[in-house]
Amino acid sequence: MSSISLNDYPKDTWLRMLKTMQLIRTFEEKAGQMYGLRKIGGFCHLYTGQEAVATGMISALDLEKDYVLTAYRDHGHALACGIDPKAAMAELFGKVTGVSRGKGGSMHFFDAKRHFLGGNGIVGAQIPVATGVAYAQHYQKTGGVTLCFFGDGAFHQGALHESFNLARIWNLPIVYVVENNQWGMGTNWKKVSANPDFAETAKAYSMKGYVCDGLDILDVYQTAQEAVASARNGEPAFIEARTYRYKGHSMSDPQKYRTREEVDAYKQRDAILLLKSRLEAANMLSQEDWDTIVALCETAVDEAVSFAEKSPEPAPGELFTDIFA
Amino acid sequence: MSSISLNDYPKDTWLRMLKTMQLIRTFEEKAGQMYGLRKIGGFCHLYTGQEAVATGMISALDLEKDYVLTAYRDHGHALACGIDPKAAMAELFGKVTGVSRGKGGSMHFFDAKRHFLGGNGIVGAQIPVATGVAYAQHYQKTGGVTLCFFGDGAFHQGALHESFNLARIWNLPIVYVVENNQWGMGTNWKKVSANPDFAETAKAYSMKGYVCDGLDILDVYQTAQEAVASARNGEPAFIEARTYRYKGHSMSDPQKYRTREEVDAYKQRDAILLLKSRLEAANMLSQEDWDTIVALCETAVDEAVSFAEKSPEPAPGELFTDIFA
Amino acid sequence: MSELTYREALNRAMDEEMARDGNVFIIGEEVGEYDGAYKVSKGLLAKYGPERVRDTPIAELGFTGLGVGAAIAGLRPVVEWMTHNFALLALDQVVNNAAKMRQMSGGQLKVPVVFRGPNGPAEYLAAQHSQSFAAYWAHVPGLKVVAPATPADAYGLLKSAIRDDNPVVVLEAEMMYSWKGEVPDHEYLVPIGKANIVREGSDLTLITFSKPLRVTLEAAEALAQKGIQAEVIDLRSIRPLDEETLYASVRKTGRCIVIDEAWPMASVGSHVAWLISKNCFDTLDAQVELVSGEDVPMPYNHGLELLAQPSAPKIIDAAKKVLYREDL
Amino acid sequence: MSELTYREALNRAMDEEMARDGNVFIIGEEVGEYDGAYKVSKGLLAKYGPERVRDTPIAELGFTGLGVGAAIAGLRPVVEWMTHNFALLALDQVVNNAAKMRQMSGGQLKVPVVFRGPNGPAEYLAAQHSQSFAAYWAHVPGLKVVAPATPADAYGLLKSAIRDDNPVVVLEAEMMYSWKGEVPDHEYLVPIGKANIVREGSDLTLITFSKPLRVTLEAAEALAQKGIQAEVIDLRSIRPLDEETLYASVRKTGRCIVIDEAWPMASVGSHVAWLISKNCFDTLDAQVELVSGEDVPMPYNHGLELLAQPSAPKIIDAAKKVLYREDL
Ligand SMILES: Cc1ncc(C[n+]2csc(CCOP(=O)(O)OP(=O)(O)O)c2C)c(N)n1
Ligand SMILES: Cc1ncc(C[n+]2csc(CCOP(=O)(O)OP(=O)(O)O)c2C)c(N)n1
Ligand SMILES: [Mg+2]
Ligand SMILES: [Mg+2]
Repeated sequence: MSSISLNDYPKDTWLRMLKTMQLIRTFEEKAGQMYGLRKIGGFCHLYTGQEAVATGMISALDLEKDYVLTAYRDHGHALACGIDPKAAMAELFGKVTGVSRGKGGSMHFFDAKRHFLGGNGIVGAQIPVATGVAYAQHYQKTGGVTLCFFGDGAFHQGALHESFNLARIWNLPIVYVVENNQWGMGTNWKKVSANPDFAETAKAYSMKGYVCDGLDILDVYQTAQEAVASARNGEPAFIEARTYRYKGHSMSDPQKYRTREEVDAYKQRDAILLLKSRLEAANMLSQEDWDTIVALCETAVDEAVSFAEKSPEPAPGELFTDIFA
Repeated sequence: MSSISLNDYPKDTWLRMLKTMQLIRTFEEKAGQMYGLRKIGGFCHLYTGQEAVATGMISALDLEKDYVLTAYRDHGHALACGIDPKAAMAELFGKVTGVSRGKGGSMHFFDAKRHFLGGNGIVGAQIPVATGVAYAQHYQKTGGVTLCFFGDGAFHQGALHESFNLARIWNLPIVYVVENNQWGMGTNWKKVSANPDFAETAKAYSMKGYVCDGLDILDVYQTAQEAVASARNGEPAFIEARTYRYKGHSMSDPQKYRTREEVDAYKQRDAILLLKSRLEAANMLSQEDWDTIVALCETAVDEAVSFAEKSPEPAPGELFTDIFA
Repeated sequence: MSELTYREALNRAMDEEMARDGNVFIIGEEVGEYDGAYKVSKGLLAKYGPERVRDTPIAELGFTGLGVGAAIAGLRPVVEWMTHNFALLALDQVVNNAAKMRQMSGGQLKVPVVFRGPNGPAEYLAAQHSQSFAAYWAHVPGLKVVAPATPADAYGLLKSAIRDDNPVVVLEAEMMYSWKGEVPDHEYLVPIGKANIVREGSDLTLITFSKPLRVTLEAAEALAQKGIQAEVIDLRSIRPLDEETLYASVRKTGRCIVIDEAWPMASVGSHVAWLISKNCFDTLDAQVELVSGEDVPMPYNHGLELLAQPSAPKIIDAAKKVLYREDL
Repeated sequence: MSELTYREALNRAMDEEMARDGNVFIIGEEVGEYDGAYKVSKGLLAKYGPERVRDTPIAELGFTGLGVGAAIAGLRPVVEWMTHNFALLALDQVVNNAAKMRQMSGGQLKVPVVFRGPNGPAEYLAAQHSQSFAAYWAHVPGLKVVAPATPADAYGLLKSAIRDDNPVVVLEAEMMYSWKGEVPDHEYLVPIGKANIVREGSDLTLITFSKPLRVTLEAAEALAQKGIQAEVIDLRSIRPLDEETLYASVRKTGRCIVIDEAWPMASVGSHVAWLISKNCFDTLDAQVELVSGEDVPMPYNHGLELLAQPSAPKIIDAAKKVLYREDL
């Protein structure tokens, strides 16, 4: 549980986060619908349920100099970095107006200007890359920090071991975040983890290990601030954020590995509802405020869909572009 | 330090180990000479200084059902498994009478009958393979254990992380041994280890972690017995054996990274001398006994050289054999 | 004869081999409780239990190497890679251990391990998930490599692979898993190393393997409409390669196109095209053409994605060139 | 002009580029305190300090991926692989990230990273340490691949590679490090994508790259003794490939042999041999031969090891075939 309270920050801080979470939720639900309508194809990994993690963590960054990298379940992180929902939806539609010009798709959102460096489809592969981004920050003394997200399933990849060690021996400004949504496809994390306490494993690399409740954005935000401060001081850090994914792994997952009850129980502790009701209890959010947020997000996402719909397909010649600088 | 004493085991146990260590030492020194004479080429990683580790560990095995795998610095382990010095030397000479028929060379000794499964030249690559051998033992309920050796440099390979986790979640009968000779080529282990306490890292995988003095064969032997018993009971174990290599990494290493004083200091604590003087103090070894051992080892190694010398080169057609079963 | 999907044919092969030999086991991500990411191992966990259908963490290098170790110690592992794209992480264990341990040990060890999973582009998957790595395996002595293109071959080749005492890489394809075909009801093996003449013809030889067999047959149909009889050969086995069957065909037709969905450079396709060029030099009436995947990372956009792959029109274009007939 | 070793030429290139651009740094195993496993980075730690000459743990996947990340964030890493054999562990980062991040990001990112180290067989090193992986890199769109065969090219190509805004793989060779050659004293670049006609000739074209250039030139000399004038072309750049230079030569000579020390299947050698076969079909007087490494894991025994590699006699044997002259 977080030790900070709403009052420790200006109201706006929380409202911004609430709005970001709601935008992600709305975007993802629409993406799911659009997939059903075959406007989107292939793998499409939705972030619903986990919104507080990307939102809370990325809120602790200064994206002028900090960077974010994640895996293929990347829509939430991209939106939390401020990527335009239009460009995001257009990417899902494979349009040339997409954030990756229709080349990357769901798994490969990129926005270099907003310091969002992807979107990686090989489980664990962003971990060394993010470590390298932090290396550059360290080398160029930019004062920046890199935030590297990955899943509980990625934890067992060799890339993690190699990167954690490198980050620590060179004291790179990086925060590794395992979003433990408890499932890697159909595999429960406990079944495949010799030690289900990931933070303890991080400590074996002499790295600061934090645990936070990924459904409680206050806890996420507070932990992120501590970890980011540590990294900025040249001491890499690790966070386990315990969270949950509502949808199947990708769009075609029958989810036989878990019960509806388990999913429903988590929906009772929904991160958005949690922050909303806290803000209401603290008189920081009126019904009207909330309705406005919901409406704004819906409008933004609807506009994103019509933008995506209307955008042109890439020309055939695009097959051969964007390969070399 | 070991808590066992010489008297806990029959004298023969120690004399056998002393002889094995001395055989390895004699073999390696001869191999070094033969390399100087260009009878041997390529990489040749000598084991002098580390004899107590392979000898003490492998002495704790039952090679009827247990298996041994290691890296390219493999002469010592092979001899400790009982490989004929003739076949070993012939392999170094690239002769068809070699233990790997002249195909493997120094880095790839194999003796399937004696349950020595190599000899791997890719740093860390034997770790998953050994884990698989243990998987087979577990699967077939043979009661056997696999002993997997690797160096301090190998510790940071992703293969280790993946394997340790697999071994623990399935409780495979394996003992991982890091022979920390303190150098991976010219790199001191502390410089590249986020946490120089390897056994602590192993504990992060919920795996039993032991440390032993790799120059004190009593300690090695005792620790190995505990770890092997644990593994035989289905709980994988890890041992760090702190040791030292006397020679350069391979044959062409100027060793600028360490001082002659450091090397000499370790030679004062030589594992063979240590056991020898203890046995003498306990009246378990007379000067005559020792002279006999030395002479036997010298004869064995001299015979190995003349066997290797006289053995034929492989026929040209051998280029195309031994590839498929 | 029953009509089975490619997926069912693979499943039947594994099921029968597991029943026959207690040392055969399956290991990989989601092969058990999930019934396989692409459901190829469906039902086998229920039948054989978790020791023989082993779910792994996401650790390709680790569990692939584990398969190699289990093989040298007497088991017959079937390692499933969720896709060949992820197998790059495990390549070292295949190239440096599986393919070499027998040779490095001077013939002492046997490495009876099968590595299998979908290879090549599927749909809307972008650059990291849409690659054919046939060439990476084909390049390596000490491996065998097979690429069944029909349910019947999927069954017969996978059984042969599991019984082989050497490491065998099996190239499947996500898009093919639901393809249907006749599979004999009795048990049989398809030998590794024999190509299959899928369609006879006298004017032109089309050589391919794996998924592109379908577009190749489409092209052959279209050419037949124009009076061109194409012989279509499915390699089935890439390593070893059944060279004689290829040469015999090209010596008959004098013209040849190779179709390979991988990138062109240093590919199986260009290799076969050179072998034909060299060994049929005296009988070739035209250069050997290659219809490959385009030399680009695969884009997500579906239109571009289709453009990047071999297609019947591209094969027909190549046919125009080797037949010197603009009119086709 | 100075006479430099290949090693010194590489060292000079890195030294100059590091002096010129503070964002260039070297990273790899033993590159610093040890002065490089093969002494290629000798003296650079002393000159540039440990931040710019970075010793790593043995963690190929990790530090290679780190190089990719540093490149997209604005640095220009030179990643040294102690040998290409070990780079298999890092292949995923090269194929799936370095080669694709620009394309997957729709052109947003630049990946100016160099991966370099010795490739191919050395001596007495057995199967795991004696492999040429040119084909693995050549196969992949999004990469550039160069293979300098002389000190002068080593200098000029490495400098071009470091300045290139794209990922470039450099194939060196342990055996070549001590080879000497003239290197101009002034600064220059050798452009990536241009082959080099090393020796002019009218009767036969010999195409090669990297270390086998030496045996190829030996063969050319021997052939010249018999009155056969071989043109020898050093590819220098494998991707992109300077196809036109090759075709122009073969159109002149009508005969061609490709020499590549890698295994034959799906190799750069067989690919080039097919390109020539196809694009010079009308002018070829004989099949295009390939002299490759033998299709076997490399044995330790030195005699067998030499037999496994291309040699002047093997090239002359191939020349007999393409010239239809048994008497050579
Ligand atoms: C190297 C690799 N292996 C396997 C896959 C297939 N795969 C995609 S996502 C996934 C599960 C990852 O789980 P986790 O890391 O927990 O992330 P989550 O999906 O829960 O966000 C798997 C196995 C892959 N993309 N890359
Ligand atoms: C994957 C890989 N990377 C690099 C090398 C080159 N190399 C051979 S031995 C060695 C040092 C290994 O040190 P350590 O594991 O401590 O073993 P030791 O030599 O001390 O026995 C290195 C870097 C290799 N063989 N394989
Ligand atoms: Mg997960
Ligand atoms: Mg060491």
